[in-house]
Amino acid sequence: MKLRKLFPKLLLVLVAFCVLLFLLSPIIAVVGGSFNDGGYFAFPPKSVSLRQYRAALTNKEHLESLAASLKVATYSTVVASLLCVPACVALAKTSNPIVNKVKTLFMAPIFLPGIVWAVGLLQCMGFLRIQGSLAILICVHTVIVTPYMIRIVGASMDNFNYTLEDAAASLGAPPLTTFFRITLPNIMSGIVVGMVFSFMISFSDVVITLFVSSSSFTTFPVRVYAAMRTEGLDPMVLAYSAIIIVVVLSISILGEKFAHWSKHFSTML
Amino acid sequence: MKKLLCLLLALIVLTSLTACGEKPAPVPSSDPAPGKTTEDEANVDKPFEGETLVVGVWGGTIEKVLRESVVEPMEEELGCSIELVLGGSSDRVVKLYTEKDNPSMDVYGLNIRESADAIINGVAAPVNPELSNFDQLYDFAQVGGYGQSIMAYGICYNNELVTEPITSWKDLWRPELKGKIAFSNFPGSEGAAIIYVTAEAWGLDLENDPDAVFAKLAELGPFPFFYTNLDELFLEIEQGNVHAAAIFNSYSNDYIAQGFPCTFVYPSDPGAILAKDTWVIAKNSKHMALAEEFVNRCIGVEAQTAYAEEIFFSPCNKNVKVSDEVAEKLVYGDDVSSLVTMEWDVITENEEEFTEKWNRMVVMAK
Amino acid sequence: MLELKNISKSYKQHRVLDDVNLTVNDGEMVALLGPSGSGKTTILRLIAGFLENDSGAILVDGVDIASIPSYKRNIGVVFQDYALFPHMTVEQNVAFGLKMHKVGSAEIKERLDAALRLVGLEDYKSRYPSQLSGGQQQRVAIARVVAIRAKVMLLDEPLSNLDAKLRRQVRVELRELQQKLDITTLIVTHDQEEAMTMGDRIAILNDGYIQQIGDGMQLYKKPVNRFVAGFLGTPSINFLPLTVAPGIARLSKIDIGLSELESGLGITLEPNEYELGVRPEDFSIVPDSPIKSKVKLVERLGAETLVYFEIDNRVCCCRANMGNIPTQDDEISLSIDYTSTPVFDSKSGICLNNR
Amino acid sequence: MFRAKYNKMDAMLIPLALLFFIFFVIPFIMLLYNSFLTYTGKVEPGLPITVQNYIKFFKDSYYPAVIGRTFYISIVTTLMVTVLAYPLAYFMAGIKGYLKTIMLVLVTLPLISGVMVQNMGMYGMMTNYGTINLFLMALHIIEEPVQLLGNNIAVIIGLTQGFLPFMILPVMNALQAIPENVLQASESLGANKVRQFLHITLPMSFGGCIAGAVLVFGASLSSYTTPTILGRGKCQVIGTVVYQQAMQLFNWPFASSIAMLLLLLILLIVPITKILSRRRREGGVL
Repeated sequence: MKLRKLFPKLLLVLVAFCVLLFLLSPIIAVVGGSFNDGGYFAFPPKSVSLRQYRAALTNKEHLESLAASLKVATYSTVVASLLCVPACVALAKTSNPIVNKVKTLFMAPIFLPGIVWAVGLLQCMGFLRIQGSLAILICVHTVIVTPYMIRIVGASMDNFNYTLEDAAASLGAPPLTTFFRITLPNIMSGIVVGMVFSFMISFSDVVITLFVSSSSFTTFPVRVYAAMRTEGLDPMVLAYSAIIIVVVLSISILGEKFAHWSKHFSTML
Repeated sequence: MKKLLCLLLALIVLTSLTACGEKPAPVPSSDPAPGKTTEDEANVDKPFEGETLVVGVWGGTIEKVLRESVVEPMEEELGCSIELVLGGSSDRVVKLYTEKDNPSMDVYGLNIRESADAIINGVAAPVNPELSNFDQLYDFAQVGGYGQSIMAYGICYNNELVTEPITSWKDLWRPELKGKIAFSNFPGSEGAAIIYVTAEAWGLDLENDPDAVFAKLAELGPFPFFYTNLDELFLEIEQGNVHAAAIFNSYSNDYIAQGFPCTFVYPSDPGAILAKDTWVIAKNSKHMALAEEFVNRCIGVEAQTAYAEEIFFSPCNKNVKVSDEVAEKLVYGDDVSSLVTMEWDVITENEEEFTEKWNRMVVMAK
Repeated sequence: MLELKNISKSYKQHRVLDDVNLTVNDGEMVALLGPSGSGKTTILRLIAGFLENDSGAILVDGVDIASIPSYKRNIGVVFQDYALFPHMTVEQNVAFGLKMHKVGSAEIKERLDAALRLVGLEDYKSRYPSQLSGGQQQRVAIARVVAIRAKVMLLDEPLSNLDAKLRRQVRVELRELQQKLDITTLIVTHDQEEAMTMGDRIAILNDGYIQQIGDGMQLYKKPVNRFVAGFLGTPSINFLPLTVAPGIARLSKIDIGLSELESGLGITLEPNEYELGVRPEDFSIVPDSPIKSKVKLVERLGAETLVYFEIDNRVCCCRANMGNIPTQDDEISLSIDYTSTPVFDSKSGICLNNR
Repeated sequence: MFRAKYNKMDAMLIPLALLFFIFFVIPFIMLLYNSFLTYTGKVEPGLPITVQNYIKFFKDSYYPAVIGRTFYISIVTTLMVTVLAYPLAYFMAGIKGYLKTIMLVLVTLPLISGVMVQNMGMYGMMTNYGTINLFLMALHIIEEPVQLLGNNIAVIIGLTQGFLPFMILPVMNALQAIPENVLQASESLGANKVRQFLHITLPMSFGGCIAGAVLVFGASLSSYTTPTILGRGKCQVIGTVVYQQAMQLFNWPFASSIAMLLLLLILLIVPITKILSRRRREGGVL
């Protein structure tokens, strides 16, 4: 391979690697910084210790907000899947154009600015004299994750062969049985990936939750955001984020192993 | 098809019910009838048994002292449970205004300006003079909410880099300090204080000619940054990016204690500005009696002394006695009278206009 | 016994089926033949219950099933792409129908094995559809229908996804199986060879209505109209314009004897414009005849040789017997065996000498 | 034709549509309504309907400057994201197997782990005592820490890092959609690698770029946390102004009017990209 021929390939790999490094630099900094022993952020860490992790796991305040985040994410993912899967079935099979207009509405939360929606939400709650409770937060998060769910589940339904449903009917299976025994198992991988994805999007939301969650029910990212504004870059917070990153990474790798996770990404955006 | 539909609806109703039915601990369940428990003769010694009071307060050292001096003893004696919600005062103010008819918190720890505004705007209950410890407070601590601790807004500077000691607010305008000064952002009480000080120090009329004040302030610029957290500020002072910062005495005491090369000074003309952490009770709080009991204990001698001795927060209670060595760190005794009381309403009234001027002239100062 | 009575169906003002009547007797296998888009698959989906017909009745053993939902009709359907459940093994696929009919597990095992033995796939039970060949998948689809003992079986172009060689082999197997099980069957196809070999009777469908029903040879020999004649037979029939005037008959500018023509056709023709349908095998090359032409192309296909020539710049084709095979550009003269040539009214296309 | 009978299924959309209407549509209506009220103190916006808020926005020279800055940041961010994302997407489209899945997982990791982690990491690296300054000082390129945070550049770098995945994935899909034989055909017709790229690959992946650009531009226009954290109060964009008006000054009408203007800007992007890509669509690429 003459060097002249090899050169463009090498250049591409080098540039691609640098961009990837730039993309992952904050994550590397956060994980690196979490092992720092000192009181302030330092990456590469001056002295390595697990002090931050011990402090993190014993801090009641953060643990509580972590629990809150997990609770909201779980509930909203469940409600989202209960609402989105049937919606996807209907969207896949509908023939009238109005329903497709509804689909663009479901996609709106990705495009429309979160801050605008948040201000509107807050005023509605003020107007209706209701305070930011868990139920409202769950509904709001369900709306946040719907676009991702609809996109991923919808895509896995597109490559589902509908004659299977006709075949099942001809063999005597009523519509409900057909759905649960034939359609659902075949689109299950899309649903699982959609749910995992929605869980993480809901878990990491800041802007909307900052506005809507009531004072006594702060989720973890909001707590981190508030802490960053007042107490600065506290390494203990980095420890939490490092744990989250590791968890997210392992879920992604597992997801890749079992459900060809990356196949769904191309449809996600 | 019908079966599929109702199955789905049932599932949704079920999940949302479990979501709000199973109340997680932190979300306060609004107590059905506060009055009922007090008449209950059975446990007269624990009048507030079963009631939950939610208090919004700053975290860190303040929370620690409050728990030891007020929260634990109260839960012991009255049988109620007190839940502390930590965070900055600006986050609490948002909740106070947006949840005014159905507040999720009962007692709010705010700064001098926010508490005064809250009462004027009718979202917080006016001060109740019948509290037993009320009359022990300094007079300025009895107005615009219940004063908890006094703070003096002065200047803290890096004594290694600033050779010639700073004595008055005007010293900030020394040429060698230009571009090396940091203060907190406006709208916010510290930001408001520095605007007021600039007007007073240079004899400018804030009400009729605010532009001159902001122009004067802009002369100090460009400002390295507007600090929101203290760790960072003192790191920047230590490294010499910032030579002097307008800040509260209580905050800088902590960092000076940690060995930062700084000196805090109560500057002259017009002198250090009086500020205070203040308690207000939400107007529509459902635990008014319990809230007033909590505030009464906070402004009592015992709690105020704990604040002074443990975290050097100057007491608002006149009867608090502390050793001279502690007193030296506090705004105590006759120092209190030397503090300048700021009239906030000038700033409160045209807060919006001043915000625009601040953003355009100060933030963008060259 | 499956009967379709006056079935019509239109979709968004486009009339897809127009007054279709068809009867499939018990144990009989009828082939529904027509070009793509003729509406044959719609008929199949109507019978199976995947579509509702606008009017008419679908009777199975005298009972109208139009109002019964598809999963209660017990009509077996074998789809073009087999539609096997990818997440189930062969065994689970075949047992699925039985489970749906709430059959006892012992009986399920027994009928399952019988069906798989019938299609010769007993030892493929635990395989998944993706692990089977096209032919095997096709047989599992049939086993699935056989297992539920459907009264009527519908085959939707079952062979079109197989390669040529496999297609001929499966065609024979399918036919044997149908006769052994004696199920009333309707097979939908666009391949006339398939229809001719498999169907006891063939129904030709075009533009949504049935052109003609009958056994293979009857349709081939006595087409009811121009479309049926043109559709059956490869290479297809040659159409030559025929003008008849009092006493004379001109076949696209070539005079042929009127009396000889009429005696062959068996009917008398009023002076009019007609079209004569001449099958390649009805042309024969003779030393001399009024019909002269030049050979354009000779196609040697091994068993037979086809000769292409032009009459009045219309390309026609005839079969040359082994003896005299002309070469390209030869001048040849042809004779027509009028006894087996249909004649059509040029406007309506209806066959006039349909004996 | 085959699914005609399924429109009974449309009823299954109702629960989700209902939830959306209550929690998504009504807030926007409320916003529109509030943007026409007058500011009567912190508690409740007053009744007299006025267009005052919108006028004020354009009258006062400060706010158009905010819009200008927001647009400047968004445009530069979108350009930088496109320039940086394309090589990585091109590389990822070219590889197969295990390496590709690892790369995909890594590329989506920032997206999933949330915006806070990115901002914190970026903040940590750019502070005066942070990684970048330490690194530069270690190499003696600079003697004392450089002020990186608190200006537009810091925000642009932060947004670029945050929105890279939004561009990488669509471009990668577009590149993968180019059939292999099209490239070989161009090669057989005499195009060398460079011309092949310019005349075939680039135009055909243009659709992906536009899709990504729309996402990135819209998202950076309405960004809030990154400008607040990396801008350290000195970088006022539309998002921070809306927050300041709503959550600090409680001027709901004015905050709502700015929010509506931002919404209008976002909704304008879609038709603009349609016009931009009209030429593309004749080529059936988008």
